[in-house]
Amino acid sequence: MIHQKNPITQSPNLSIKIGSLVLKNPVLLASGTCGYGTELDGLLDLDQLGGIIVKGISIKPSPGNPPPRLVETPCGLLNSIGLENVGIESFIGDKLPWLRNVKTSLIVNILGNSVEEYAEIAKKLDGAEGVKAIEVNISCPNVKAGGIAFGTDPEAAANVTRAVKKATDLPMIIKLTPNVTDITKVARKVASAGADAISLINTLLGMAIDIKSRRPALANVFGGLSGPAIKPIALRMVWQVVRAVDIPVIGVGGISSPDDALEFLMAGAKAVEIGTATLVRPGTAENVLAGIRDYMEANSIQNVDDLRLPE
Amino acid sequence: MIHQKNPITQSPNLSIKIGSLVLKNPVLLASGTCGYGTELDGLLDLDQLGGIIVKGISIKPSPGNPPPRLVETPCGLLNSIGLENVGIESFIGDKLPWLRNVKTSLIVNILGNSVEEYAEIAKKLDGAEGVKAIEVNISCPNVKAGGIAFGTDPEAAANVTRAVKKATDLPMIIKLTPNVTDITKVARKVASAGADAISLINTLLGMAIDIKSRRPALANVFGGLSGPAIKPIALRMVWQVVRAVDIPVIGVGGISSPDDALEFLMAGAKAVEIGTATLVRPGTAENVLAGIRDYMEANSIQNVDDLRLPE
Amino acid sequence: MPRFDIPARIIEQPQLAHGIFLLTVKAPAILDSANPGQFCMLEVKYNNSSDPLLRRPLSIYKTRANGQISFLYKEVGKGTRLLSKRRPGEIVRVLGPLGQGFRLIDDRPQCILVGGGLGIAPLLLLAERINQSGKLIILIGAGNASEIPTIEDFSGLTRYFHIATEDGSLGQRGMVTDLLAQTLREITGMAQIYTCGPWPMMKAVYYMARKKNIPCQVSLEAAMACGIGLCLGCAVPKSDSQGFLHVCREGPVFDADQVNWEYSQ
Amino acid sequence: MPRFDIPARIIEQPQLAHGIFLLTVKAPAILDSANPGQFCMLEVKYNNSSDPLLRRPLSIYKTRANGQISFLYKEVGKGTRLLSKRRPGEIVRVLGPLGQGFRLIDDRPQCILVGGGLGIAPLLLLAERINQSGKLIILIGAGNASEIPTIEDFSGLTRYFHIATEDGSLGQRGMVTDLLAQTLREITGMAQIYTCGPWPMMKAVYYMARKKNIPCQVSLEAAMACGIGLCLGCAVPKSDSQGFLHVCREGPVFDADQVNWEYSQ
Ligand SMILES: Cc1cc2nc3c(=O)[nH]c(=O)nc-3n(C[C@H](O)[C@H](O)[C@H](O)COP(=O)(O)OP(=O)(O)OC[C@H]3O[C@@H](n4cnc5c(N)ncnc54)[C@H](O)[C@@H]3O)c2cc1C
Ligand SMILES: Cc1cc2nc3c(=O)[nH]c(=O)nc-3n(C[C@H](O)[C@H](O)[C@H](O)COP(=O)(O)OP(=O)(O)OC[C@H]3O[C@@H](n4cnc5c(N)ncnc54)[C@H](O)[C@@H]3O)c2cc1C
Ligand SMILES: Cc1cc2nc3c(=O)[nH]c(=O)nc-3n(C[C@H](O)[C@H](O)[C@H](O)COP(=O)(O)O)c2cc1C
Ligand SMILES: Cc1cc2nc3c(=O)[nH]c(=O)nc-3n(C[C@H](O)[C@H](O)[C@H](O)COP(=O)(O)O)c2cc1C
Ligand code: FES
Ligand code: FES
Repeated sequence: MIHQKNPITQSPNLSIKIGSLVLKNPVLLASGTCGYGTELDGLLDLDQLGGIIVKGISIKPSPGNPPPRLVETPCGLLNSIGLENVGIESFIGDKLPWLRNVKTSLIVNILGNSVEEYAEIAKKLDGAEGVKAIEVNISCPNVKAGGIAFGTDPEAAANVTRAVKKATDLPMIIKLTPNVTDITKVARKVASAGADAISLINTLLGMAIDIKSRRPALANVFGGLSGPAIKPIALRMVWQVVRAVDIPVIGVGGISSPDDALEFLMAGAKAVEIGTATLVRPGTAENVLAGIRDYMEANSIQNVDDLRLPE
Repeated sequence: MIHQKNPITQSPNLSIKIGSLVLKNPVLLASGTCGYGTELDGLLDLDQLGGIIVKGISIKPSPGNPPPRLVETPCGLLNSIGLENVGIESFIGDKLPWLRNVKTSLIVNILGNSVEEYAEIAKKLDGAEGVKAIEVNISCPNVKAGGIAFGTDPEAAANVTRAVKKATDLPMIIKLTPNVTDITKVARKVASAGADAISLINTLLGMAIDIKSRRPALANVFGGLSGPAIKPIALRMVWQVVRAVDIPVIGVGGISSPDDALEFLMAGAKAVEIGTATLVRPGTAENVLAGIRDYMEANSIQNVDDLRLPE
Repeated sequence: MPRFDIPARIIEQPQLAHGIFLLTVKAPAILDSANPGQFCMLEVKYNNSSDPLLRRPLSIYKTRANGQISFLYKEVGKGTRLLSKRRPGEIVRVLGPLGQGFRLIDDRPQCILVGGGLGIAPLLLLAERINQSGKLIILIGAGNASEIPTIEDFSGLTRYFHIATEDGSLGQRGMVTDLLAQTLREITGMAQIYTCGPWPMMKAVYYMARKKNIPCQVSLEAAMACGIGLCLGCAVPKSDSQGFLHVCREGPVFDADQVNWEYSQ
Repeated sequence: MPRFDIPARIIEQPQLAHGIFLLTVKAPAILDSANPGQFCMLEVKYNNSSDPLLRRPLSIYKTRANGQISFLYKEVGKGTRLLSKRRPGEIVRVLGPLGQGFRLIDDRPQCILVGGGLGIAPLLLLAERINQSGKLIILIGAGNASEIPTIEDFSGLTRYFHIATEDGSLGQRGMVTDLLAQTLREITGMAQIYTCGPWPMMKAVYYMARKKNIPCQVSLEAAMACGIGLCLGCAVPKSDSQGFLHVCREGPVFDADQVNWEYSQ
């Protein structure tokens, strides 16, 4: 434990760099759990955060999967939303203008059914004013084609990475799925294919059965598991990937408190994303940020990067 | 929902068959969470249960990993016991005599560092009076060699299966690890290599960091995640494997209540194992068994196999 | 439309009948902007426990001038059981007011409120609001009298008040749809129906209304994670397309025409 | 050695000092077979919540003839916080009595009990038992007086009773090891030390005892999942081999020689 010996006089420096992208602090909102930002108006001060990663966008608008789409599990949430979204055109036309006025870094999460689709969406975003980076979702367990299929095959993951890289100059974060035998294999592949950063984890594939109706509880049968339940798995994978690649790693999975976030930062994550916790308490990200700052002050840690444990 | 229209007169039939092994009911104790049985004396009536699967046994006694070995996580438990056990000789000499007097089916969980070791332990058990079946642990995340290395590689898993099959006439259950991209691949391989049944899941690889001491919370850094947190993942994998192979599947992972067990039986599991829940409440298995019986009576279900949902 | 996520102190929480509780909390900010038919998301977990993880949606049942809001709810599972154990003086986190409530239609002099069981919860504020203007008809149904212990809150509001219970323990023996059939036979002139209750009941009410060309607003339920449009989990199929309504954001109150009533979850 | 897993009713649970609680439950079956130094596993979660998942180990502090058992504990985290919220009349599940307690050594007329902070918890029953026979010396240390609010339970048992607090708010200013050094200088004849407290304190006590060739029993703590030998999680390294002691089954009380004191977790 680091004791408060010489309380620092300057306030701690929370800003971080992800490739060419500078974030004012390491706390981001995770895709699919913060809508397009507007939904949080008045409940969370987006201006305070390091960034917001909006709901996964596809080429065409998509209605998503049939309900029921949600089941609560012990310390977890199963969802099978299935990437319901407004599509790239409407996103740029209807959602982006509002988001431009928010004083945080806007990152757009994208999902395609083919390598070409990923590239096409990325190209459309390349010119879009206000977009600071792209998070490439090759890990959604809730769509039939694309999504997780790319994330579980290192070769396919690298192909998507290269295609998006070619299509845009924006910093590109590749978001990995935990549903693999060896996460470091996929991570290494996408890193050498040109990813600027890696974020992980997306949800774990799970299911529930409603014993009253004697049917799977989700209409889609399978869904993605998120929330505190998965935190130990997310942290392990972040730890592994941090030690396997040289690019920045963003940690996500079950983070609800400052202590949770500190675990990820200590494991070597450059930044963290808050997902399900925002659904449960909209103000979580601000609380996490304040807690990280407090911890750094109390332990005289000047830069957020210094939270990482020595090897 | 099935309504209680014609309450059945006979009491429901809970017995099941796993290959040549007949169990009086589908509720078993999971390996590593029921010691060698004696530890539960007076707290749980083992005679009532379908079976008990004792702690994983290796050729030589093993001291296990250094402490700390346990961390609590949200709705879960991380352990890095590392297969501490008395070794096969002492098991047969010191533990088996007591276990022979218990009126439940004794299943011995085994773990080797090589295919040969698995076969050697199996051979030793083949002649041991009182042993009804072997559960082959190719999924322990807490030992360096062997264990999970066999479980993540379908070919290696098949090799262990074949070797054990050759070494013993006892019914053989292969226990799979969830830390794989496609569980059905491994399942199909071990099924065609001659496994009599498959049990799943073993623990998910996870970790935790103690932010006070600024160190991994487990001395071993990584540990296996068990408990209610993992139930949705276990259930999904059981559902998948039941639909991928023709041999019986035994479900394990986060089962704490009769409702949990019913989910697995409805997914098509022949039987269930109670793990972490026994640590939390020693009497859990009896409670689960009673609850299954009640549900069957209330819903006029005659055979436990009939709980499985229609396709 | 301002919303607040605040720690609210519990004033009281009597058990009104077996498993039915009336929780009153102090939450002036939420009260000030609440409309009939809106709901709140209540945190049910204790302290730092994350199980149960999600908040629970409850309709705003009653408000009082002194900043107090009441929720009328039934203990049906883990979350409501934990909530029911909370005592006066303790704090419960409440996020609200949420969603789109009932829309008052000015040219409809006759408003028929149809409530089934605890589906009456979102209807009280509405009844009080309507009462100030047009003609209020209240029809309430339940399995038996003990399922609707707060019936007096409604019965004083209008003389057009009818109850049906399946066991005949209160009012007429039968279903609330029987009452509605009678009412629809009797009334003349423009009317508007507002309903909340079990899905099959609302479906029946809607089909009866449609036959008579009476517009019908329904308050729907769906599993919710956030209650504020973030997760897109609370989907209900639309009547006219492949798309979905989102109960927490576009609802919980919808024109019944918008809903695909043939979809069964 | 019979053990029981029973729902026990809470009789009272006063907060004795900031964050320190004395929980008394009715559990006659457990009491009847309890020995000094044994502990129980208490369920801290509410209802059907599974977070926190594990029970918490607490030493049996006090027993009364009427079947009541008391636990003296400090609120340090999630589990003890939840436990501290429980009220008289509520039920808490208790599994016990567990483990191997202190062994009374007949030929040791002088017994020195060394407790640090809430490490005094397992020592009271022991002190009461010894008091019936030999000479009882009690040494207690703490940061300040408020950390040991139940000190009167001990002070009346023997006139060889000394306290040290780091801030001098009670007894001598200093550490309990200072008291032990003084005592070891004064006593003559055969002695036996029993100790419980923070690891560094126990380690110091053991090294002092070893120097004087006085046998020392220590009550250890370790993270526990089951408390009954099922999980093998509660390992502490042995002094003489690669192997481990299991605190819940072979302990929590060990001869201090058995323990590898240089291992720091
Ligand atoms: C907008 C809205 C308003 C509501 N108003 C009221 C009210 O005023 N009074 C009242 O008694 N009930 C009301 N409900 C239903 C209430 O939310 C559920 O009964 C409650 O969430 C059940 O939680 P539980 O943990 O006790 O049950 P469990 O069955 O253990 O809950 C498990 C999960 O299913 C969800 N769930 C269970 N039943 C329902 C349901 N009917 N609707 C939505 N989600 C459900 C829970 O939120 C939880 O996530 C309302 C629901 C909605 C959507
Ligand atoms: C045999 C034994 C007897 C004990 N007797 C007492 C007693 O009489 N009075 C008392 O105040 N405390 C006692 N303790 C310590 C007590 O068990 C812990 O303070 C308590 O478990 C902390 O739980 P928590 O949820 O509040 O803390 P958290 O830090 O939130 O707990 C997280 C996890 O760590 C474990 N843990 C945390 N601290 C300890 C610890 N010191 N020892 C073992 N596990 C720990 C918890 O059990 C839990 O699994 C005893 C411990 C043991 C092993
Ligand atoms: C309702 C819901 C919707 C999600 N939608 C997306 C998405 O569109 N794109 C994406 O990359 N991840 C999506 N995720 C995954 C989260 O961003 C996050 O990776 C995951 O939930 C784990 O983090 P958490 O435990 O903090 O929620 C979604 C998660 C949830 C719960
Ligand atoms: C402390 C502990 C020790 C375990 N030891 C073994 C073991 O020796 N062999 C084995 O196959 N599985 C072992 N397991 C895994 C369990 O048998 C079970 O597969 C897993 O914990 C998931 O089930 P649960 O969530 O019900 O505990 C162990 C689990 C725990 C928690
Ligand atoms: S509950 Fe999250 S969008 Fe409606
Ligand atoms: S706590 Fe499980 S063996 Fe000791």
